[in-house]
Amino acid sequence: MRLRKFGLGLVSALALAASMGVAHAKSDIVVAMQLEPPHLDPTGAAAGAIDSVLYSNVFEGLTRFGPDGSVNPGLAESWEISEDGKTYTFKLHEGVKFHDGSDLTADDVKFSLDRARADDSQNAQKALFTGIETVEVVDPLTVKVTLKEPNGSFLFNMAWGDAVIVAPESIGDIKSKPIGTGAFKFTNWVQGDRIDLEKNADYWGEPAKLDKVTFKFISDPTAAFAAVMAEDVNAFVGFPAPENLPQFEADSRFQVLVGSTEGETILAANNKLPPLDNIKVREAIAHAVDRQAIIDGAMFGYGTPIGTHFAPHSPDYVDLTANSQYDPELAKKLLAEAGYAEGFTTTLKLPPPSYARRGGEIIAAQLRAVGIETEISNLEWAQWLEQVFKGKDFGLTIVSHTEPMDIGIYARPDYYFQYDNADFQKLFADLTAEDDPEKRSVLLKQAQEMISKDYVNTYLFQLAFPTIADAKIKGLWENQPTQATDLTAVYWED
Amino acid sequence: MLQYFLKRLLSLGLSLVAASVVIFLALEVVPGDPASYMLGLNAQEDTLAALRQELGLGGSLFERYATWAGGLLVGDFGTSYTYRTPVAGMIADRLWVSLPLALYALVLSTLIAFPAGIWAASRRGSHADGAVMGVTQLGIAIPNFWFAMLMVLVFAINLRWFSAGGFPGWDAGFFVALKALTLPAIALALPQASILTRVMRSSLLDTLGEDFIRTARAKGLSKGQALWRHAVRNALIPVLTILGLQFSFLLAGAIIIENVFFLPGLGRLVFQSISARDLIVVESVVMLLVFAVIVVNFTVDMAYAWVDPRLRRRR
Amino acid sequence: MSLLFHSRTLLPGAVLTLLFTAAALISLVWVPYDTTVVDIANRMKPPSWLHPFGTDQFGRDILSMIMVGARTSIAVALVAVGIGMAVGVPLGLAAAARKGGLMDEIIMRANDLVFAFPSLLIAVMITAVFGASALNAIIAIGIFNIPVFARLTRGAALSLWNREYILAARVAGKGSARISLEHILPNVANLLIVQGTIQFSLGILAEAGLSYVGLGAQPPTASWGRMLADSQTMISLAPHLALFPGLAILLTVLGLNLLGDGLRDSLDPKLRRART
Amino acid sequence: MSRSETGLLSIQDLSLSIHGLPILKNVSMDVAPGRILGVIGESGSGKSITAFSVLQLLPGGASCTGSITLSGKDILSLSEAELCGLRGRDVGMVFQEPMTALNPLKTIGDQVAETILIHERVSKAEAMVRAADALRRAELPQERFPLSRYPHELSGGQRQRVVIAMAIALRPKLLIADEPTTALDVTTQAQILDLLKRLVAEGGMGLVLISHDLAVVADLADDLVIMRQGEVVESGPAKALFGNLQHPYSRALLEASAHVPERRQEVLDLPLLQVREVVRDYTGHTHGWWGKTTQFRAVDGVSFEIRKGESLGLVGESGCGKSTLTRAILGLEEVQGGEILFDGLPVFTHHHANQIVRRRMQVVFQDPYGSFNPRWKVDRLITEPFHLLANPPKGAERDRAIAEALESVGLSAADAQKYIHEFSGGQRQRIAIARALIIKPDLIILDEAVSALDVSVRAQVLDLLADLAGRFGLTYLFISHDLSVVRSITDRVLVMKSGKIVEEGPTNTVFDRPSHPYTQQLVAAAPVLPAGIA
Repeated sequence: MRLRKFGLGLVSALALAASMGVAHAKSDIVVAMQLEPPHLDPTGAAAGAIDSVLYSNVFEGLTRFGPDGSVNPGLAESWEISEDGKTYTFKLHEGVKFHDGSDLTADDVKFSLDRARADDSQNAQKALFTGIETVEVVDPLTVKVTLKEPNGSFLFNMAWGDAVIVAPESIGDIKSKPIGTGAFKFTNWVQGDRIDLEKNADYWGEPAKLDKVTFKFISDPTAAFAAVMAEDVNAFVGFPAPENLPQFEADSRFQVLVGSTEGETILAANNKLPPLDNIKVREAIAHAVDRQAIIDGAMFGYGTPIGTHFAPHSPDYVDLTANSQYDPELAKKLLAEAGYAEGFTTTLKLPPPSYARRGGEIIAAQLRAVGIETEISNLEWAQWLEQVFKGKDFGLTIVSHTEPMDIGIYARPDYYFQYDNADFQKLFADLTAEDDPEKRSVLLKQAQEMISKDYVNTYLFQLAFPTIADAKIKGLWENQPTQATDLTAVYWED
Repeated sequence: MLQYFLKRLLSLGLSLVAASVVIFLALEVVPGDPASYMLGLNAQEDTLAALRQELGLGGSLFERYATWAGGLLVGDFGTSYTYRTPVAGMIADRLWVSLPLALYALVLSTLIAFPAGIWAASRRGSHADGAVMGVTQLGIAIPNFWFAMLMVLVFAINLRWFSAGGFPGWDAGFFVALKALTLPAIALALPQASILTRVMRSSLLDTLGEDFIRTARAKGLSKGQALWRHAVRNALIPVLTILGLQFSFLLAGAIIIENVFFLPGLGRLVFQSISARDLIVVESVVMLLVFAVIVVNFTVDMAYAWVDPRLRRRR
Repeated sequence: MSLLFHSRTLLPGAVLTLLFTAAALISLVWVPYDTTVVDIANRMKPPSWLHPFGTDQFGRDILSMIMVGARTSIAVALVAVGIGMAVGVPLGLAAAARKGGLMDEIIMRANDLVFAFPSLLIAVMITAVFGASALNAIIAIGIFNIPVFARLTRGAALSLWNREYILAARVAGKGSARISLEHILPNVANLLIVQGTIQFSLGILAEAGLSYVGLGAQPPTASWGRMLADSQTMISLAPHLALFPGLAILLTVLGLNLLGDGLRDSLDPKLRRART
Repeated sequence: MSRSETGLLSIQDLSLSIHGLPILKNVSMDVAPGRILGVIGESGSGKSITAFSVLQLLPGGASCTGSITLSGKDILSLSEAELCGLRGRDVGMVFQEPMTALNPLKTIGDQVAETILIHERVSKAEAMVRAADALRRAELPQERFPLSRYPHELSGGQRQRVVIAMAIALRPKLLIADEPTTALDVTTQAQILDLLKRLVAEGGMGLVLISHDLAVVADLADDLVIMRQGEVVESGPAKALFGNLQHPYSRALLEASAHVPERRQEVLDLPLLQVREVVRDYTGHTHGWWGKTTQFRAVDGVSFEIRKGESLGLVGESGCGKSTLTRAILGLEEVQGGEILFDGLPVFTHHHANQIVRRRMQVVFQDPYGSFNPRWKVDRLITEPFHLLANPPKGAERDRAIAEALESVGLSAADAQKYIHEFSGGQRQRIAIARALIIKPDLIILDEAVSALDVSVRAQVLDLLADLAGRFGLTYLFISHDLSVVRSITDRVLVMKSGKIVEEGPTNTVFDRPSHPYTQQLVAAAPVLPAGIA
């Protein structure tokens, strides 16, 4: 890249072409993303940005997600499940070493799981572990996990970034110096700018093809566009400005991968705050909002409409968009029935991403059309977490829920949108206990319908995940089954 | 002279103290507890308390100020709430972008303004003068971030002469780094250069109207000689003031421009910190910028004394 | 009217300023298209007869947006200048009336202090504390204006205090407060007007800058600065999105500056002499 | 060089207009080597512009016709470059304002040496040596005034000497002095005039001395030119000319400069104003609030009395403390020691000016331009003192008072509705007097009240004052640096020097037989018209 910059210095297409050739004969890569991790402990915070950098690159779990969202063996090369479905016995790979040189043993697994489910655990997805009764070390390479109840999604849970295996001795400064078992080692972090990884020479599995990886954090969409255009970065995962994608597609220098994500983008309503506690009002809102307009206006066409809180690419998905067809007249009628013929005013709090900021302006206009006034306030993430997620001080908000299979949040009455429905909680309990795929599928469909009919939130679209990369880069994930940028299989083709 | 120097030094000190108090109080009234931001959503009370202690958030208002200000004196800016690393280090890195940028811009604007101003003044009323005045009017009126956007569009995205932003770091080589700072510096310098040109011009015109210029002409100096030997240096005095003020504008302007070109400078740091509610960083950066402004104004006062003998003895 | 001809810049300045003030005022009662209605179907349309400036990323009419935006910019800048004058001028007068006195010292030191904070920095601090809003932008710019007017007033007042007519007024037994009002203020008024227009234009620039970085007016309030920020990623596919708001700012500020220079030339006899 | 013996400078039928506006009409004058030509005229007579046209240092848009010949060279036909070569080498010039005539940022040495370096190829060092010599000839010996001095370190008189040194550094054939002493005190004025005289005598150079003050020129000039509104009204050898002035204007001018208003008014022998041991100190802040404070005693134990109906003169050079004393008497500033009684009442009672007293005193200031608020109409201006009255006149009564005041100073009631800029300098002083009169005070303090006026106007104002004193039984404290004026209008006079009264007595006695050395110096320095004329 440096050379290329010089080439540009003396403006000459030749120098350009030549130096580009030079630039590509290499095994390092600069990957840009929008959000920078607050710290580097995937088991210690909700921030998805941590996983985006570290998942499967630096940290690995017993199981791991594949590019298609399937659950594959990770550090555990195999496992057995008892008949009652309560006991899982994991067999660990041999010769797995942490980056500090120490061996991975069953004790590390026990430590990690116990730490995650401990009372004072700061794990953001504690729910994943609450079902665990005991974790026992059978021998250095065997762990036995016993559950309170059978849990069909336990292996799935163990694939999450929040369930990666960490070394006890590294916990002290894991937030700034993460030590994992992955194909890449953490080397350096320049806060506010970049994180550097390097190839882990003695990796237990298929070694990485790249020697050096740099994650650059560029929050500003303009900057992102400029950076890619100027080839200051080789790839941008989760490119924030969809309006620019057509240009990149038109440019032979780049490849554009538009993948699906687990990100259900919803217009969340505070189900405990009048008048939003009134189902008719929520239904009215659902009908007042024109999904397609938002997808076009905010995402420039990228995104799949959804009618419930579930990923369309999942086999169990039901298309319920019909429940909330765009119908302003109906919306007005419903409002009138609910006793808000004159409409009402509520708040609309928007986090930074453009789907929220732009979507917010469009939704505000659409709601105004049916008589609902919204006071927009743009929040930074920290403020959003403080006010909306933690403080539940909001009327409406737009946010994308990127965790996979996270319909469970509707079973948590204390969750920020405060949907408190005993039936659903029961249904979800059954679902958790069930491990027969067919039955699970049925339950899942019921769950989707229930929240759709209750109009808990207005389900907008499944967030598209645009990745722009140099045309010569191969092996990038297209979809985002979980928040991850798995570079273990990435290489430059020349 | 020494006495004058010491007095200005004293007033400089007082200003700094006052500024630090203002900044501290301003950011003290911020709602919300940094510790809880740092530990995230489900943090334990005892850990919070411990962290607050570690961050010097405990104790009375005065104690907190004392710790903070005391820290500043020894270059300890505290610990970033979000990154958990010493603020001083973070600022130091950014300073290596922001400071060169401001200086670069200052140099550019001076290099443009002085010749242009003198040229226009010496040809007052001519078309040249008119042209300069017209251009500078535009230069003052154009919003520099918009100008920056246009430059990016033309020079980075279309012509691809410059990279659209970002900063490779000085270790990438002096000229590579300088090149990355060029568009931002131009965007920053344009309005300042325009203002400076006009000040230079009008100041020169005032001086040219002075009696001693007539005296010089009566000695037999040509218009040009009178201008260079007697007018220019006298005209510099008001120009210096503006230069001093401009530095603060450049630093402030950098806050925006750095965001247009996503340079990892203080300005960007401030915004990141605001978004992350990392107030101790905001606090420190603001304090640093204010410190810079005050010091620069002090230097300007010293420069007066250098230019103007009347100040050397008087006071 | 005759003073229009003292200077070449006054007329164009006045015209531009009137143009945008008019746009702002008209937008109160009428705009070509409702800017609160989005029309995704024809978004980012280039200029046409229907939409002389084209439409933005939400299909809103940019001309209308600019008219409404003019309202925001002018309101913010105007109030900010108002604050600056309302506080700064009395301070300046008071300081001059007791030159070298403790009052004077305190006021001037306070001014120096505020001057040490570039307006953007003040804005940054205020938003860091209270969050971003047009009001906070006003406050930030306003605070920055105070010392400007205080210093200007003090400087001008000081020179006036040496005039013999002030002495005469004192012989007539008038107190400094009364003198400041009767003799000083009317004679610094011109300067204040001129500086007012200059600060006004600076205010518009500052507001644009603040909204651009998101510290200014929040949606759905239209604001030129934010229009630019929003258009930034689309500049290469729909340049008109960035072109017109930018031009609006440029021309308004230009107009005000020309007006200011013109007024200075016409109102200040000393400078008028210098020009001839 | 053929005509050089006949004349050095010869101006023939010089007419000059600026942007078509005629300024000079057919002006002619000659200067011979070693002789002094005095050019006399009131403001606007075009005397200065004539001087500048010799150097061709004219404002833009000026165009000359006629001829200016300097030792044979026709100035008007010279190129700018040739003119530059001539300025400072053949012709030196001295200006009116010594305070601003020097570049504040360069040492006097450099500025004098520059004249030399511009015209001759000599080393800096040599130039400095010659500069020192020039300064010595201008009576600034290097020992006491090193070349490294900056202008701000010199007094007005000294700066004027530096300007002269620059002008004579190359021993030019012609020296033009434009009001060289107007801005200076009498004593300094005398010294500078002597200096010029000596330089002419020893250098054999010609001198054009321009002044508004007949007396100044009279002692000095060999030949005279009297100008008025851009024309020469009379010219010729000084002695002869003074003998029989032909033109009515020059007669009037002469009459006016020697004018003594006739005053008939009895002086009562009871004190109106008593000043006892008054002390006034200033404490200056050096810088900021922590700056060292410096004590300066402006008025130092001054005592005197003014009797009812008397006209008392107070003479002193700038900075002697007369203005400070005025402020103290007017109750504008409190004194640190002594007391000031007006008709037995203290002017200051516990830190506040005594309104009853203030009502009975008024003041007229020097500057006819600076002493009125430009934004007010005359009626509002002159009624400002009403502020002192418990119940000021309103409506018709007020109008009557205004009319009366205006008419008593020779203006019309109609002038009340005009703005101040519509009046000439003389008229303004009349308005200033009207403002003083309007509340019928007993004492009027005239602070350099006529100093800024042209002689003819001055004479009229003096007459007015004398007349008013008679009509209203006014008492005057007449403060001035101009002895002749003081002499013409006061009964008694005080001479003040650095805060102290050094001499006091009946005006004529003091001026005819000054006892204190300083007074003697002053009287000697004061330029007087040659005896026998006027």
